[in-house]
Amino acid sequence: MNSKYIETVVFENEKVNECVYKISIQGDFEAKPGQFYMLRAWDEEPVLSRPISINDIEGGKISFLFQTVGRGTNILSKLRGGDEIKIMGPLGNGFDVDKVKGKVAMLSGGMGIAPLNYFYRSVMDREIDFYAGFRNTPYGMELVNEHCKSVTIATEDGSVGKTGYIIDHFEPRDYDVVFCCGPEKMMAIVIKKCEEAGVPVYVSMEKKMACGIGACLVCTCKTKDGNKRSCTDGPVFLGSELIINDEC
Amino acid sequence: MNSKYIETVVFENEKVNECVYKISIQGDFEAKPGQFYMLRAWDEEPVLSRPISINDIEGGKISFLFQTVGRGTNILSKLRGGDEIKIMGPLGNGFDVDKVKGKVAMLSGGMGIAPLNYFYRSVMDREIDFYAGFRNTPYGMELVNEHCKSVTIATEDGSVGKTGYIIDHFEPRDYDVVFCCGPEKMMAIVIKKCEEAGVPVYVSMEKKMACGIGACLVCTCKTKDGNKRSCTDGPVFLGSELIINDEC
Amino acid sequence: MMNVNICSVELKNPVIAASGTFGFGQEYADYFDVSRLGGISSKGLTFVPRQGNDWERMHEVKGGMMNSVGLQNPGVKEFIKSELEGMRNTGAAVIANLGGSTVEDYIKGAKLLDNADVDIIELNISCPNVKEGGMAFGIKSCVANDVVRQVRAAVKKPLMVKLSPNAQDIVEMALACEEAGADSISLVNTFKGMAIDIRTKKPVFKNLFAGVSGPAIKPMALRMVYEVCKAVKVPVVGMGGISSAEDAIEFIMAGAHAVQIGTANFIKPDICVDIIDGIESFMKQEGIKRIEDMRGII
Amino acid sequence: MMNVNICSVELKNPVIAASGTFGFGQEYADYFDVSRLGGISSKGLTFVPRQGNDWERMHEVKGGMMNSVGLQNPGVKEFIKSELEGMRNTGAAVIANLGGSTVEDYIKGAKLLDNADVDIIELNISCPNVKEGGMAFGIKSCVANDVVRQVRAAVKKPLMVKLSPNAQDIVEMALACEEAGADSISLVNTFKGMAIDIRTKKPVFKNLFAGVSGPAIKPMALRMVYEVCKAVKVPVVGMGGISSAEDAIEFIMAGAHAVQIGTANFIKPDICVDIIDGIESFMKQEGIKRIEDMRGII
Ligand SMILES: Cc1cc2nc3c(=O)[nH]c(=O)nc-3n(C[C@H](O)[C@H](O)[C@H](O)COP(=O)(O)OP(=O)(O)OC[C@H]3O[C@@H](n4cnc5c(N)ncnc54)[C@H](O)[C@@H]3O)c2cc1C
Ligand SMILES: Cc1cc2nc3c(=O)[nH]c(=O)nc-3n(C[C@H](O)[C@H](O)[C@H](O)COP(=O)(O)OP(=O)(O)OC[C@H]3O[C@@H](n4cnc5c(N)ncnc54)[C@H](O)[C@@H]3O)c2cc1C
Ligand SMILES: Cc1cc2nc3c(=O)[nH]c(=O)nc-3n(C[C@H](O)[C@H](O)[C@H](O)COP(=O)(O)O)c2cc1C
Ligand SMILES: Cc1cc2nc3c(=O)[nH]c(=O)nc-3n(C[C@H](O)[C@H](O)[C@H](O)COP(=O)(O)O)c2cc1C
Ligand code: FES
Ligand code: FES
Repeated sequence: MNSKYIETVVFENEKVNECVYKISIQGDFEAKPGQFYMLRAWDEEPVLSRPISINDIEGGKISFLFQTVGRGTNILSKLRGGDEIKIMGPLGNGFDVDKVKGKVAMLSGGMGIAPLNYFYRSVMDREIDFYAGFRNTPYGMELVNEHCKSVTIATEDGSVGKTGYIIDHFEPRDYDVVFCCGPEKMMAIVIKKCEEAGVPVYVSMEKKMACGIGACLVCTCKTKDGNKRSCTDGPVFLGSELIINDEC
Repeated sequence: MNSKYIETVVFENEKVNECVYKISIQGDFEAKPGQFYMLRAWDEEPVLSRPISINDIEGGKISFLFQTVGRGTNILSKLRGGDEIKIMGPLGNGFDVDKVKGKVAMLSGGMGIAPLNYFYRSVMDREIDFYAGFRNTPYGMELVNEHCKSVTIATEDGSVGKTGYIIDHFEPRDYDVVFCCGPEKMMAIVIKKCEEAGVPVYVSMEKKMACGIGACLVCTCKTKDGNKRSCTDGPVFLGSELIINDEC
Repeated sequence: MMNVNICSVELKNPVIAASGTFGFGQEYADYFDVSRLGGISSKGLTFVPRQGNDWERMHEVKGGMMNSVGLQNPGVKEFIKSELEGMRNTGAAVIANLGGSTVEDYIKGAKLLDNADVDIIELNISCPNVKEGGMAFGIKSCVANDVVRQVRAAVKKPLMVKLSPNAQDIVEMALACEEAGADSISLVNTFKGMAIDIRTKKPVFKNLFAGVSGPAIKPMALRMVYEVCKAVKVPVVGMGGISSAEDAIEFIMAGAHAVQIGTANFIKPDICVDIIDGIESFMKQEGIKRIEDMRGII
Repeated sequence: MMNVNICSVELKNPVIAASGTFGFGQEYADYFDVSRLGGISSKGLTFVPRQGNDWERMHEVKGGMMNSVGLQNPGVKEFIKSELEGMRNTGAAVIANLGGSTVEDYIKGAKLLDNADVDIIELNISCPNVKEGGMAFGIKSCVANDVVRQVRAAVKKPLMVKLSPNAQDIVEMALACEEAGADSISLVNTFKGMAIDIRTKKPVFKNLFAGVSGPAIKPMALRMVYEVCKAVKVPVVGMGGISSAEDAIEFIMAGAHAVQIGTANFIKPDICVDIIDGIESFMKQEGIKRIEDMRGII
């Protein structure tokens, strides 16, 4: 059996900034943009693995860009080259590259840049307007900055690019399709804006996960078609299908 | 407050053999031989710290010689220089160097060499017969081998020194006092032999511990004077005071 | 050597994937050969389809997790129509886990399952995440006795009754279910727990309480399984925090005929195989010929 | 800002070292300034001195530990003679934890403590590690009601009754103790658990069962504390797996007047100070002025 569960070692763990790290692992990986892996670098505690999006697959390596939040990501941040890591994936539906047609916007908020980087790489040949918001110093923008003709950056403290939230500098009306990944609140606003403008928007949801493969039903999102599993039916959903409220 | 709980870093972790490691930590340590520390190199899991004897204090460093047994010692074995470690001690009564008088025997079984090495260093000027038993290849014997005139080694497989258990090559009658550290079964036999020969023997007990400082009463040994705490009243007990049976 | 017999159903080994953690048996097929399993217990079914609970459904805790899925499921009919064949094709014994809010629902669901190609009906009288029901049956033994008796009368298939660790008296509960006609007892379901988000100053779960599972509950689960095994004559299936072959062997030595593995599937997707292989190699090392030779040995 | 009042005893903060994990208060003095504590609950005392249990007394489990110390203690008289002064000198409120095998023993012990310099008597009706007693009082609420009533009648000091999580119905139990005259309820004691040594094929503990404590039990303990706080009017002291300020705050938000810290003392000897400081800084961040402003806030 060609298992999607791999026990391997870290190639490199790069500290990107105070609380952002980029872990890379060597191997012959193939996946769709927007898919994720369950990462684990511990035996029993914490009990669950951590879902992290594919940040890039390139040059015989897969990389994950992540931010230290709690127990799991703190352990991940301390890994060094050669340390053991277990990864399970690729998981989830991912972004549909065929939908990247016409006038396209990609929108990231904070760590939302992680999956959009790999998505961007997969459709780099097309024309895309990239919008990225950060609290302060941007990160993970190398590829986009180098290749994308239209990049808008906003920082909450105004230290780089425009000041404030990136969504305040974004107008969906100009686009045929929008792809977005960021904090839930941001995505809720983007969905609303796009709905009003009649523009389809695909968002990547971040729900807590246990199995990551559709077996436990803890990661559901409310949709107009009933509860759907973020880990298998998602994490990418068409915004207009989601029922967004404080419960999703 | 000059706390006996120290959060520090590993200086070096040396692999002695397949499953024995020697961790050293820099600092200005002072302790009696036979005392121990509670070691911890993890946050929450496992919940308890691990009692490990002082193997040596020398050259501005304390060292611990330990064997991988389960969850805790496996984590300890993976530490590298610079990794965080928390140590609490020195704890316990330790061996009484003033009792090292006349004809003296020290007896170690397996990992029992750990505390006896530091004990030996503290009384190296006196005449001591050293007996050490191992399953196969001996370890931790550098200091003793270098300085001790009378060293008897036995290995279960006969690969080094005499063949069989070290206790089969030990006769208490010849001594004024005996000090012993090894597996419980070995110590039970040594205590019995010494009793029969009328020779006082001090043994270092290994009981499971939680607090390590006398507060929780999980580590008691049965003695003729009631239950005693190994962590504070011990770990060193006079053999004749212990009530040895399958319950202790 | 590894085979066991529970309510006249032969399992090739005593390791069963637990309800709610293994979907309908297909999801793990990318990770291991699911036919290795002794059995699979389906996601909890109800007669009427359920969307499950809103709001937060999961919260990780030390040594485990809390869930409040609330029996999201397509309903027994849809299960039989769309999921059962796939589950059957795994090659593992098929256990249909059945929840309910009313005795009538239990009976209606059980009757449908009785005519379907399932090996065992596992009556879940213990789900703590459904306000109106399930749990209500799992606390007091007289209530349990009644529902088990009625379902028993309605079906012919082997009936396994799954107990809640929140029962007032687990032994009394097991005896009441046995007396009512259960062919087997499985335990434990999740422990009723709570978590508070101190920043929002609100409970994490909309239902306030949620079910705790995983290694954290093992010592309590093992104790309950032991006590129940001592008390009842029917075969007992033990679970609660099992995450290694050693854990599984403890449950068997406590008297269990088989074990179920729940939360541990999230630790490692093929952990059930590790557990099966681990039990087998332990038996070889110790010269134990059959599972029953170590069952209840302590 | 941090002070709380429990049965008219003023604690400088809501953090109490739990019985059985903190000796008689002196042992930790090498590690931190013990006077920082709101209170200390003594090792469980009995009227007659006890040697405690033989054989294995401790077994580590995931997220916690099991103990079967069995109330080893010098007896109430010797405690008053040799330990009380030292405990008093710590500067923390002195809580004498009292166990017993018979109602008579409870009464005799309580009377001695009533005349001694202790602030609160904590009646432990919940120790799972003494075969003949303690636990017997902690399961059924009618039995508990009786012993609490009799001890209440015999003493004037504030009486805190410590409940077992193994009670058949924790809320009914708390109400029964309150009705019998308890000035305060503390909970939970350890959960009844079991472990088996698969190599020797024997239970790890001579008594078969032992008490589970530590982070693993927190979600269940918090749930019980919440339920009891909702039900009773007397102040509740919550415990069970607390190992951080966040945990402690959850218990306070669930309605507890104070918390006790047990197993976590073994994680880090001065963890109580971290918890006290952590609660204080949380309150500053959130603009909460007094402990009671967040008590039961959810
Ligand atoms: C499909 C998907 C892709 C993701 N991709 C990335 C990424 O590329 N980079 C990145 O930094 N983060 C990503 N996240 C979020 C990341 O999973 C969490 O930050 C991480 O799980 C936090 O774990 P922790 O142990 O550090 O925090 P803790 O708070 O200790 O975690 C406790 C529990 O909550 C869960 N949890 C906490 N925050 C989140 C969250 N935001 N989303 C989902 N579960 C959460 C944890 O997995 C764990 O089960 C992704 C999440 C999902 C669902
Ligand atoms: C005073 C004292 C001094 C010791 N000195 C040394 C030493 O110098 N070198 C060395 O290798 N070992 C020493 N030991 C034994 C060492 O503490 C155990 O090997 C270690 O705790 C095993 O932990 P684990 O997590 O690897 O094993 P696990 O089996 O996972 O441990 C589970 C629990 O049992 C306890 N435990 C397991 N074995 C023992 C044991 N033999 N003694 C006490 N508790 C145990 C652990 O501390 C833990 O609480 C000493 C023990 C004591 C009491
Ligand atoms: C996410 C999740 C969903 C569950 N759903 C069900 C269910 O539908 N029916 C049921 O009987 N038990 C359900 N359970 C309980 C498990 O089957 C099992 O009894 C419990 O988790 C204890 O075992 P464990 O510690 O191995 O997980 C669920 C458990 C989890 C973690
Ligand atoms: C080693 C040990 C000994 C204990 N002894 C007593 C005791 O004598 N009396 C008592 O009321 N509780 C006793 N307890 C229970 C604790 O006070 C506390 O109720 C329980 O451990 C749960 O809290 P925790 O998870 O913070 O440890 C003991 C606990 C431990 C771990
Ligand atoms: S995480 Fe289990 S179904 Fe999505
Ligand atoms: S380990 Fe706590 S008293 Fe010895």
